[in-house]
Amino acid sequence: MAATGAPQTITLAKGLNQGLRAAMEADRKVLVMGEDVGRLGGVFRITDGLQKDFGEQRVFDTPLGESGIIGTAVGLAVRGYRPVCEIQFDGFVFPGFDQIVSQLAKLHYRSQGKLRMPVVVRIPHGGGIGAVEHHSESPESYFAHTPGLKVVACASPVDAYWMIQQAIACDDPVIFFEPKRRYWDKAPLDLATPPLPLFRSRVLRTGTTATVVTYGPTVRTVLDAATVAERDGQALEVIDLRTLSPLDLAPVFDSVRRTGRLICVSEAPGEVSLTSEVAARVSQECFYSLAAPVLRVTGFDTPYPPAKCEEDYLPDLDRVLDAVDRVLAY
Amino acid sequence: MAATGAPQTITLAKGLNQGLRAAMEADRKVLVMGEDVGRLGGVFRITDGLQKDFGEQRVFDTPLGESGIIGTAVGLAVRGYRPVCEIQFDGFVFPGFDQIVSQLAKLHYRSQGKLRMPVVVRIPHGGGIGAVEHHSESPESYFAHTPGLKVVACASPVDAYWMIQQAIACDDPVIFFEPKRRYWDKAPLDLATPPLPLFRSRVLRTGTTATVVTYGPTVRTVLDAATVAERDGQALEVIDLRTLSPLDLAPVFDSVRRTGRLICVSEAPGEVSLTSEVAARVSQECFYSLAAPVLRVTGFDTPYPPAKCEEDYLPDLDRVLDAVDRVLAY
Amino acid sequence: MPSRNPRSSRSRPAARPPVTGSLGQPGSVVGTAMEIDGPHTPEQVIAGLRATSEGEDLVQLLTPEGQRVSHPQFDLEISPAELQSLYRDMVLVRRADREAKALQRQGELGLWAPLLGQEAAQVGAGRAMAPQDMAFPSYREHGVAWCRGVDATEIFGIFRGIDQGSWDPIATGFQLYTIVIPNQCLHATGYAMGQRLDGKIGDADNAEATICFFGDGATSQGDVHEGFVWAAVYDAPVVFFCQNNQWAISASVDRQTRVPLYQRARGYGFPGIRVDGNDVLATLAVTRWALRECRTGNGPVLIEACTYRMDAHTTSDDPTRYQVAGALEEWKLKDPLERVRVHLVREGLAESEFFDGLAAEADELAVRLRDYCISMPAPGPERIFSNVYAEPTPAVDAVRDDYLAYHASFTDAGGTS
Amino acid sequence: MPSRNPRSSRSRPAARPPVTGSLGQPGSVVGTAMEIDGPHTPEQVIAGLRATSEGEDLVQLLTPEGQRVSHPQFDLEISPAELQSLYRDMVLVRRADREAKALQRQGELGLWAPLLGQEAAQVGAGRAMAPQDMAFPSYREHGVAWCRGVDATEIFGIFRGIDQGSWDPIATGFQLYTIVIPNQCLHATGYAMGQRLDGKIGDADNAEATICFFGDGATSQGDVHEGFVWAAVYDAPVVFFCQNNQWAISASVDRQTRVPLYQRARGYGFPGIRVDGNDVLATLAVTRWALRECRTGNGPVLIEACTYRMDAHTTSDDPTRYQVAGALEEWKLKDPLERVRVHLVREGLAESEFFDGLAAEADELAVRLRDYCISMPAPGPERIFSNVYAEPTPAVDAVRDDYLAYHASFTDAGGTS
Ligand SMILES: Cc1ncc(C[n+]2csc(CCOP(=O)(O)OP(=O)(O)O)c2C)c(N)n1
Ligand SMILES: Cc1ncc(C[n+]2csc(CCOP(=O)(O)OP(=O)(O)O)c2C)c(N)n1
Ligand SMILES: [Mg+2]
Ligand SMILES: [Mg+2]
Repeated sequence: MAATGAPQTITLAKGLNQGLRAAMEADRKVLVMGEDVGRLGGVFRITDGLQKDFGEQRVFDTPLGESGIIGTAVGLAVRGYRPVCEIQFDGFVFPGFDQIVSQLAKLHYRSQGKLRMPVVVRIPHGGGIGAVEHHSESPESYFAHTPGLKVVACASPVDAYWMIQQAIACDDPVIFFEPKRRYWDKAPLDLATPPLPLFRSRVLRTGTTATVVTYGPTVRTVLDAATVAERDGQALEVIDLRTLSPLDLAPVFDSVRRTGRLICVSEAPGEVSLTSEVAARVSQECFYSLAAPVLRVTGFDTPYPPAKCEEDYLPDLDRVLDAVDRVLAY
Repeated sequence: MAATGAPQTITLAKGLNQGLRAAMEADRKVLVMGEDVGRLGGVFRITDGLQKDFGEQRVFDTPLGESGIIGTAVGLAVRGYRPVCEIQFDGFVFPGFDQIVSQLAKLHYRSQGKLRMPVVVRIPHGGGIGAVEHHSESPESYFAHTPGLKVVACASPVDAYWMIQQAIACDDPVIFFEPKRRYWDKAPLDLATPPLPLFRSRVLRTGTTATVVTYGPTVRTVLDAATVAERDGQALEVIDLRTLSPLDLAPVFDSVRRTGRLICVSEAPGEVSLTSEVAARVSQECFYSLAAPVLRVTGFDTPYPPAKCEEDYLPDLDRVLDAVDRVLAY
Repeated sequence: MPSRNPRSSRSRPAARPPVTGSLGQPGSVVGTAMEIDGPHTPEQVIAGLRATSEGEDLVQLLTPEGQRVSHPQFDLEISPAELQSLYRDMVLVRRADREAKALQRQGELGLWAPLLGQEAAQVGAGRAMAPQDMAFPSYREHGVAWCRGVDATEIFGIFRGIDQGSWDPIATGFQLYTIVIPNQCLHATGYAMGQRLDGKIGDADNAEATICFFGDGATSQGDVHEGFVWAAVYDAPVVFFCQNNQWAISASVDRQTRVPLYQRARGYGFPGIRVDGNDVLATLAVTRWALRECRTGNGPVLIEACTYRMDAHTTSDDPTRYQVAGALEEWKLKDPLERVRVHLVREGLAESEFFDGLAAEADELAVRLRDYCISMPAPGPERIFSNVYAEPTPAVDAVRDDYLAYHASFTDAGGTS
Repeated sequence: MPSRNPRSSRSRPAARPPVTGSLGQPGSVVGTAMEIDGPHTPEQVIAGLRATSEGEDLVQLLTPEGQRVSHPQFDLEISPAELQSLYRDMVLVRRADREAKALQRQGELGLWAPLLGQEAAQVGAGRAMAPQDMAFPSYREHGVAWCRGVDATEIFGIFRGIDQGSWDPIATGFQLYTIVIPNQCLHATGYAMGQRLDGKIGDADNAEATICFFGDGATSQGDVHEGFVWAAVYDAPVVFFCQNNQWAISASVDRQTRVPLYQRARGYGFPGIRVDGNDVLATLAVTRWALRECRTGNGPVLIEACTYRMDAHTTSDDPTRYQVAGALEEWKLKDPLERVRVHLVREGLAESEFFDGLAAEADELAVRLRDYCISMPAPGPERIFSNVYAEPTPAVDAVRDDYLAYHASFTDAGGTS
């Protein structure tokens, strides 16, 4: 990262790359491993140049196998390393699911604290890039349901830069979601501005009409919707969850107590998901403040469809606005 | 199954065994496969005697590997068989998770209906048997969040007998949960009484004070709580979900519209779980009927603790009654 | 690091210095990789082509120079007509592949996974199959699909994002593509277990076998291992056909193994054969043998077809970032089509009319594929909700109805909804 | 079905009849299983013991009759004192195991996984380790734990349900038990990759290696394969130590493989050795060699220790439902302790005082273990909420406080809450 404090415009992908670089400079125990992360720099180039600059000991390609990637990362963590694993696409994390759920999430507990698992598992998630099957999944809820894991989702270039460094510095295993269709979003990064702590949600836009909470790739969708809604005189309060486990819902409760209305947006299938949890918790905590039921705008409870259908599958600006109208009409 | 209509008292384990037997007699395409299901009859003896009576072609031990079990079952289903796979314990389903989520759940959709996946994955779930780690998990929510799968949980000997047959007859993949600490519960089975369809929840006890909804091993816990509550003049309505995906919540909505109060009970960790979904849906559908927020009584959001702690970890009669008091005090 | 290639469990590599080992470098150089850059005797150099030498165990029946050679175990009787039709398949398959790449470049396909260079491996294997056999492909088996009568337009549909495989996986004897590596190895094994259960093993004409396709990178995944274990234990009639095209995206094969992959089979107690995957005759002969072995109850069998990925991994890939020049040039000299053409010409097995006719046929094919592709209808939103379950659920139906009503509520129904 | 044991990738078993194959029967009889029932020459019969014959590749230094034999590659210099201390370890480990079983029967332990019969494999391997080496066990390595200085009471804690492993996995060089089979194979490989990264490979005295324990059933799981692949590709200094005790609960080893398991290693390009796991000297020698190979940079190595599960899988298991009588009797004649005792006596390497003293020591151990076990304090409810995260979360802390308050609200605080 350029030492200068002058704001520099970066993409979300670049933010991750620079953040990884900073983390590797800060701690020589940090390793980057995964399929094609070396010379190629990853299929999304997130690890671009890292092997060249940090060497093949610290940045290395693995054989093709996600259980192998996570399982050896666990062993490296036992040895005192801080591995950052790249899962190439969301749909390919499942061969490694057993090692994540049975070992990575439980070793600290099992050992009564004698072992630490400072492992970061990076997963590009979500659809919208016209990909073939298994390249557009949103598996966040599987991990958020798993005690022992911490789960975060970055949505902006600046968060990407800071959150990846905070995740790597965390002594707990962190499942780190990256909104792949937003990799090329740009924003100015001002190193002078201190980052928000990792496990905090953030109010991105204040409003009084209704609260809309989301995370990851749909954050921008919701912000766009809020801009359009403003024209219709609707002032939406927009909250980016950022941390999916543990959840930081206090700002959501505060907001709903003011607006009385909540819409939860996620492109993952809605059944038994993070949006279910947020809706349940808000319905309980803000029981007397809610003027209308919490509405959810999510991906449908179907397998992810062929790419030509994803425009219909993914929650978009119109579906968010439609929900706003419905929650207000209530 | 004895052809006589005379009610016969069976355990839940025996109900499953008899149900499997009936399904194998009804359709020669039904296969039973898994670790130790053959001569041993499974570690819980659910498949006891099946290999002897149906032969080693239709009931066979597999090598040790859950991905292999599910993956070959998928291939056998493509070939026109109806495999019933036994996963030895809940904590061991994860090596097979990829085949379940990426293939079993999606092949019918991917092939636009040209392939069917009539595969049943039997999983003994839940704690309370004083077991070592990974033998007391409640992974239902992972599967209920996965489109393309159907998920059910039996709670009584009679349901066990009928539901396993209905699951095997279903042309969709069914994840079939068995409440391991209730395997030895007894009940009379009257073959003359026709079974409820598989994907229906059931009101087990009617009441007016509050509604308690649960599934699997905690059904009996809740029924016991209802009996005790009755002494205190509280009439609890108890609903057994039975089907976890798709959910059949209509009876729950009806009930809550009458009682105005709901408690969701499950021993699985509560975060991002089935109880979240039920609480969210009821809060939305019964917005004006709820006199108090939906309360949840669940396992804690921690890894499953050592056996000596499970009495504290598992929702018990007292915690259910405590929730009843709180929901009424609201 | 020193290269090594242990031949027995006793072999002992030389000690390496106690410096910090590099995890970025493969632990050793794999056989093929070594030998690619190995020496070539002058007499091997004919018509600018050089002999392959992927180890002494490599089965080859037609050299890159177009010379027929014989093999003690895997010889092949083949008529000029058969030879021509094998060549024809390879030419047409390559043409379809190139057309697909062009269509992707023009935005008509979202992605394409080229088979360039693997035509002989795929046509040889595909043509070895009997009608009643079943194939479980990965995502690059366009050549096998062709041999099974699956039209290229159905393959294009996947890469155009219109569906996830539209052909009938049972009727064609060619299952749908599998993208999660290598889940299909267990499906193939299970299906083959079913063939045995159905009593389809034996000397009868209707005896069946299964063939499973996967790559060199795929061999590292647990599912390949479990497929090998299950198939061996149940004597499943399945041929594991590994196309070693030397690359898994940017990872060369020595990132997956120290020794040639066909040697894996021994440790499971079934045969492993390494064949020249750029030699359509050798691939045909070896695969025929392997399928027959399986049909008669001696499965499973592993075949490693040595070939080379002559193009990028997919159209989104940029091999210049990781590929060392040279290897590609080497392999161009082992082109699977060229050696057959040279052979047909030199031996006078085909006239120029044949080649001219084939060129014209390829042109027609390209035009047909292009025309069909750009006019392929996109699925409507209802597709999202179709076939989620064989026994529909009220929940999915209700969401579908809601969404379709909402969708219709937009004046421009095809709009941004 | 005909048995077979292919020695090369070319071997071809006889065709099986076209009848419906049985998936219930293993496809073939594995080497060991065959040979257990094989003939025994009369001169092998000494003192009621018989020679093992798990194939000609089996490494053995002390026969079941207590005869020292030599081996070209794996010979061993050992003093009477060392021999006595190896015997002592095995006797005490067995005694602890028997005491644990008794405690389970009396309800003091919830479960027990006996090691009876595997003492030599575990003590041989455990004693081969250097202090700086690291072990990754499965759930039955009580004998290895003993050698690493982990007290049996800490093992008992797991089976009594008061914790999930209370020893320090780093300080002891013995990681926690792993119950999900065989997740630890990848942890061991990753740890060994770290040893290499740390520059601990070489001829220095502080050079390190890792050893990973798993069973014959475990070899079918994908994680063992990926462990082999990763370790080979990264030259990880890890010894894969497979205790083939012939059973995976009710599945005999021929349900997992057609051929001896040590042969797997060849296909990955590293050595695989089959050792008599009931021979503590051979196991010690082979494991020492393998660990040295790893420390000097020639890892990985696979060791298959042939032994036998002389008791049930666990105390909840009932082997009479699946075990054929005979095999157990055969193996009793190969008892790992008895052959050392016979050797010590016959060669006059130990006096009766030694045996008497050891018997007394075993009795003391049993008493200490029992006393400690029944007085082990159960954890309080706060354990549920401890160490969920290294960096505590407000959510877990809040739930803990709520529950502990609720818990305290019961007059009888230890009650049914
Ligand atoms: C489980 C899984 N992990 C990662 C990927 C991403 N991926 C797609 S192709 C590929 C390389 C495959 O190499 P190989 O098996 O040799 O087949 P080839 O592409 O060379 O035909 C990878 C890593 C995947 N599809 N599935
Ligand atoms: C992933 C997984 N599946 C199933 C089990 C249940 N299980 C416990 S021990 C065992 C057999 C293991 O046999 P083996 O690997 O030979 O070890 P042994 O018990 O003989 O020491 C099984 C199937 C498990 N622990 N983990
Ligand atoms: Mg490849
Ligand atoms: Mg065993």
